[in-house]
Amino acid sequence: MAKKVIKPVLSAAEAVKCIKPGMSVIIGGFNYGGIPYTLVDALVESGVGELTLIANDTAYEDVGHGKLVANGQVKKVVASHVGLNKKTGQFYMEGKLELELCPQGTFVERIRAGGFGLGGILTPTGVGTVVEEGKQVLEIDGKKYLLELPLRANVALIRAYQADRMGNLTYFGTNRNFNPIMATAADYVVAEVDSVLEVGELDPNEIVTPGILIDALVVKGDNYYANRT
Amino acid sequence: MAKKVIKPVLSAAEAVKCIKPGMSVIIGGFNYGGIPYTLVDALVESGVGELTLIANDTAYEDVGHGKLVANGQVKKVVASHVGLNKKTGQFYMEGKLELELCPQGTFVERIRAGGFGLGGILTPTGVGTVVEEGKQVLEIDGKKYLLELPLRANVALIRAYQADRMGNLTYFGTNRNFNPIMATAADYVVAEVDSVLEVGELDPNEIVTPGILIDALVVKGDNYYANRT
Amino acid sequence: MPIELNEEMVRQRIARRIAREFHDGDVVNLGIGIPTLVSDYIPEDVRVIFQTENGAVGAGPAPDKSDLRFIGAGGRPLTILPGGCFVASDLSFGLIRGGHVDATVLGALQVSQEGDLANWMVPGKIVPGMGGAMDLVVGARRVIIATTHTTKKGEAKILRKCTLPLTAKGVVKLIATEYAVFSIEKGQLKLLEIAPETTLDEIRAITEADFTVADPLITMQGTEEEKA
Amino acid sequence: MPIELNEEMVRQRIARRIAREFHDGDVVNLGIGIPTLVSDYIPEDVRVIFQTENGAVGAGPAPDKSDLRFIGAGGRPLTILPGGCFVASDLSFGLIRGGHVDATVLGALQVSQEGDLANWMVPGKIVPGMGGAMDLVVGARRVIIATTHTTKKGEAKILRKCTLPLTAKGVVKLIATEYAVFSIEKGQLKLLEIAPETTLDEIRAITEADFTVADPLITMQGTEEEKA
Repeated sequence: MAKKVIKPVLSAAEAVKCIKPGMSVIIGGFNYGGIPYTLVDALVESGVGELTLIANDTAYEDVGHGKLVANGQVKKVVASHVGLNKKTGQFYMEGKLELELCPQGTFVERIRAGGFGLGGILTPTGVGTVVEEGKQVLEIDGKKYLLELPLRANVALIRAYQADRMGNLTYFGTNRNFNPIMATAADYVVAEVDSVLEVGELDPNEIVTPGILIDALVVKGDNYYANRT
Repeated sequence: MAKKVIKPVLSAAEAVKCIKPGMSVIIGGFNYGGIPYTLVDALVESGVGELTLIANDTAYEDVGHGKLVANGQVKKVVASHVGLNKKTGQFYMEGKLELELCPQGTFVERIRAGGFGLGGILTPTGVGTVVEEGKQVLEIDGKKYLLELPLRANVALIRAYQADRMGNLTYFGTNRNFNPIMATAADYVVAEVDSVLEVGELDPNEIVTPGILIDALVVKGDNYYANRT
Repeated sequence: MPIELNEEMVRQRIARRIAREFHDGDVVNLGIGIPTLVSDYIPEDVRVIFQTENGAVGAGPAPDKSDLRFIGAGGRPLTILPGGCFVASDLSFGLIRGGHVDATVLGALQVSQEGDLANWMVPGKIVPGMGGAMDLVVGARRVIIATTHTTKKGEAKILRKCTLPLTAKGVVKLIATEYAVFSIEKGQLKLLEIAPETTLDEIRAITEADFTVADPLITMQGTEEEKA
Repeated sequence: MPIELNEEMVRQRIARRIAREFHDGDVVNLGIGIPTLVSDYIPEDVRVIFQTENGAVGAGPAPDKSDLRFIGAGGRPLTILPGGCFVASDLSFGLIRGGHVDATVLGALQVSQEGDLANWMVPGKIVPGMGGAMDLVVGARRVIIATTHTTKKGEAKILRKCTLPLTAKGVVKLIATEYAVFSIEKGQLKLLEIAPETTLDEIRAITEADFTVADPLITMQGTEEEKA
């Protein structure tokens, strides 16, 4: 199904209705930066559970998607770092949460492979460490590489700066991080933005994410972190 | 060796002196668009030969790097399409030129792998065709992929739009094409640009290629195509 | 054999027929040759976003004044429509390979009844290179072939098996020629429509491939329509 | 055992010593902890470009007024210097993995005499995750370790073999502690410098690894310098 040319501008509560129990959700952000706070809060509010969360980190237990973990809505986390959210480690140790850790450069390449139609990538990162366990090791020109496989999700929640009504996106500061890559790797993609402009108001040379990847737009809300990022 | 913080702004003739006989050179562009015409003309003028040319196509025999082929300076071409330059096909048929053809999406991923430190990528493109010959085929979740290996070069000649003195680059229109990726995949990278601005004049959110990848800048010259692209 | 048609009419007819295949919002990549003409016939109520391999998303018609900083994959000048953008080649092919392009329309040298496509080289002749074709046919959600029904010498192009080097295996979903429209589903070629000036027997005579016939078999759509 | 030093002095000394390692134009990524302090001591005639995994190239000191749209990998606010830019995570790690970062400075739990590094987990404790560390040590041209010479319990951290899970094998090129500086070349650990308040015998007592001693063995550089 083709996506809509003119994207609906939804409330956060409406937008996250596409996320059903048991789905996988990929969420942008790195530490405090570039998290779609308004969308994540709506997802916390919805109480939808049994989610697989794919995100660089699990933030803090009372911040962003860290709340999804703390709230017991997540059954599995795929991330590169979870140390700042005490609940992630606690639930994992208690056997309540499945945890898949990836080196951060591998994490972003796996998502890109998922969005770009690649079957995997070979990286030298993790060779000779526990990351190697259970993975195919290929030797190219005498150097060892791990075969890392694609990651995709049912839904992506990302954070951008400006959008136009066709869903074209720009990014601001270090909020950019994983968001542009994550926009490629889910069946349904919602972008939270500072503002929505008319079609043609963004310079086509400055657009980072083409609108053809986006399903819906949400304007950032009034919560503490949404206002600061 | 670290690159210079403030990049030298050179004449095209000076800039291409880094290219010695037998070297590999990666050159930006797609058909007429985004070729560093001034740099390429200087390389033609220099007469340096035995080059391996890595470029999407070989342009036309009297246009851009197509002239390098026509002029007999190239011993091997790695490209996705060479049909518009009669000399490429002719020299190949006569045994004077080695030719390695890649599907275009594979071509850009191989260069990116070379620039991004990946050992290779798995692509479904080319499975069941002659492109598969001599390559490792891996099956992931029941689907076949070809393992495609990285491409790098000694020198990259790329075309951008604006630069600042630290080598940060923006791109314009369809001139962008392979240029940003090629900037990552050579030991020495020269960018031909419309203009060179002072440090701080480019918006850090709009820079596409970080200056840390660039060695030298050349302002586009006055030839027919350089003026039109 | 069906009556021969004027070459320009053939090209326009095929393009016109294929232009009916799209849905509002479809992202479409057009190859060179007949496929390029498809954009002239998109119905007014259908908004199609044209993507080009070299990095335009939202490409529009050729400008009044050519500017080589805005070209298509074939080198022809284009405009970028409001809401369009430019992407680098890695993202362009990420869009293509990643299933973000709804359809691609390409020419063919040969198509097999199982959807194999040969459209990039003829051994013994100069090798042009596959360009982006192999990625497009593997990645686009729907591969539509725009081709004359036979070669200029009258040889069949829709075959049991391709004899030329393949672009990809089992990828073609729809074939439109000047005389007929075929679908390929689950490795099975089916004749859906035939042109008004031909018959089923004539189609069989110029089609080497085995195919089933849709019931009802209808007249080719849009053959005599005005340019949109 | 060498005399114990004030903890803050230890941190500043290690940072000050490592800050002398860079060349004009070097692109450097600093880990959290002691490595973060290195940026305070870069000599005035050396321009270092600081890169952060989360996408800042050309990061500067913390701003007067914090804005979470400009943060470092540890979450701390930063400024972007003139000529800096922001990149997405795939390019950020392309820069790191692709050899475009001249050096990374990281902390360590353990380092082996062959350059193996363990700095991301302790089995049985909460697992924080490796973040970008595994990519940094594999990709940066030079891996510099900033660490106290021993654990708080006095256990050696510079070992024959690491006992903790590795971050990578054979990657460390330089180790700076409060008491000593070691290089690792071709799998061989060498003591280059020792701090003024210690002796070679004392260094041997707190270093489990085998090492050779540079001739001449010099006094640790920059230990008592003023903050640049």
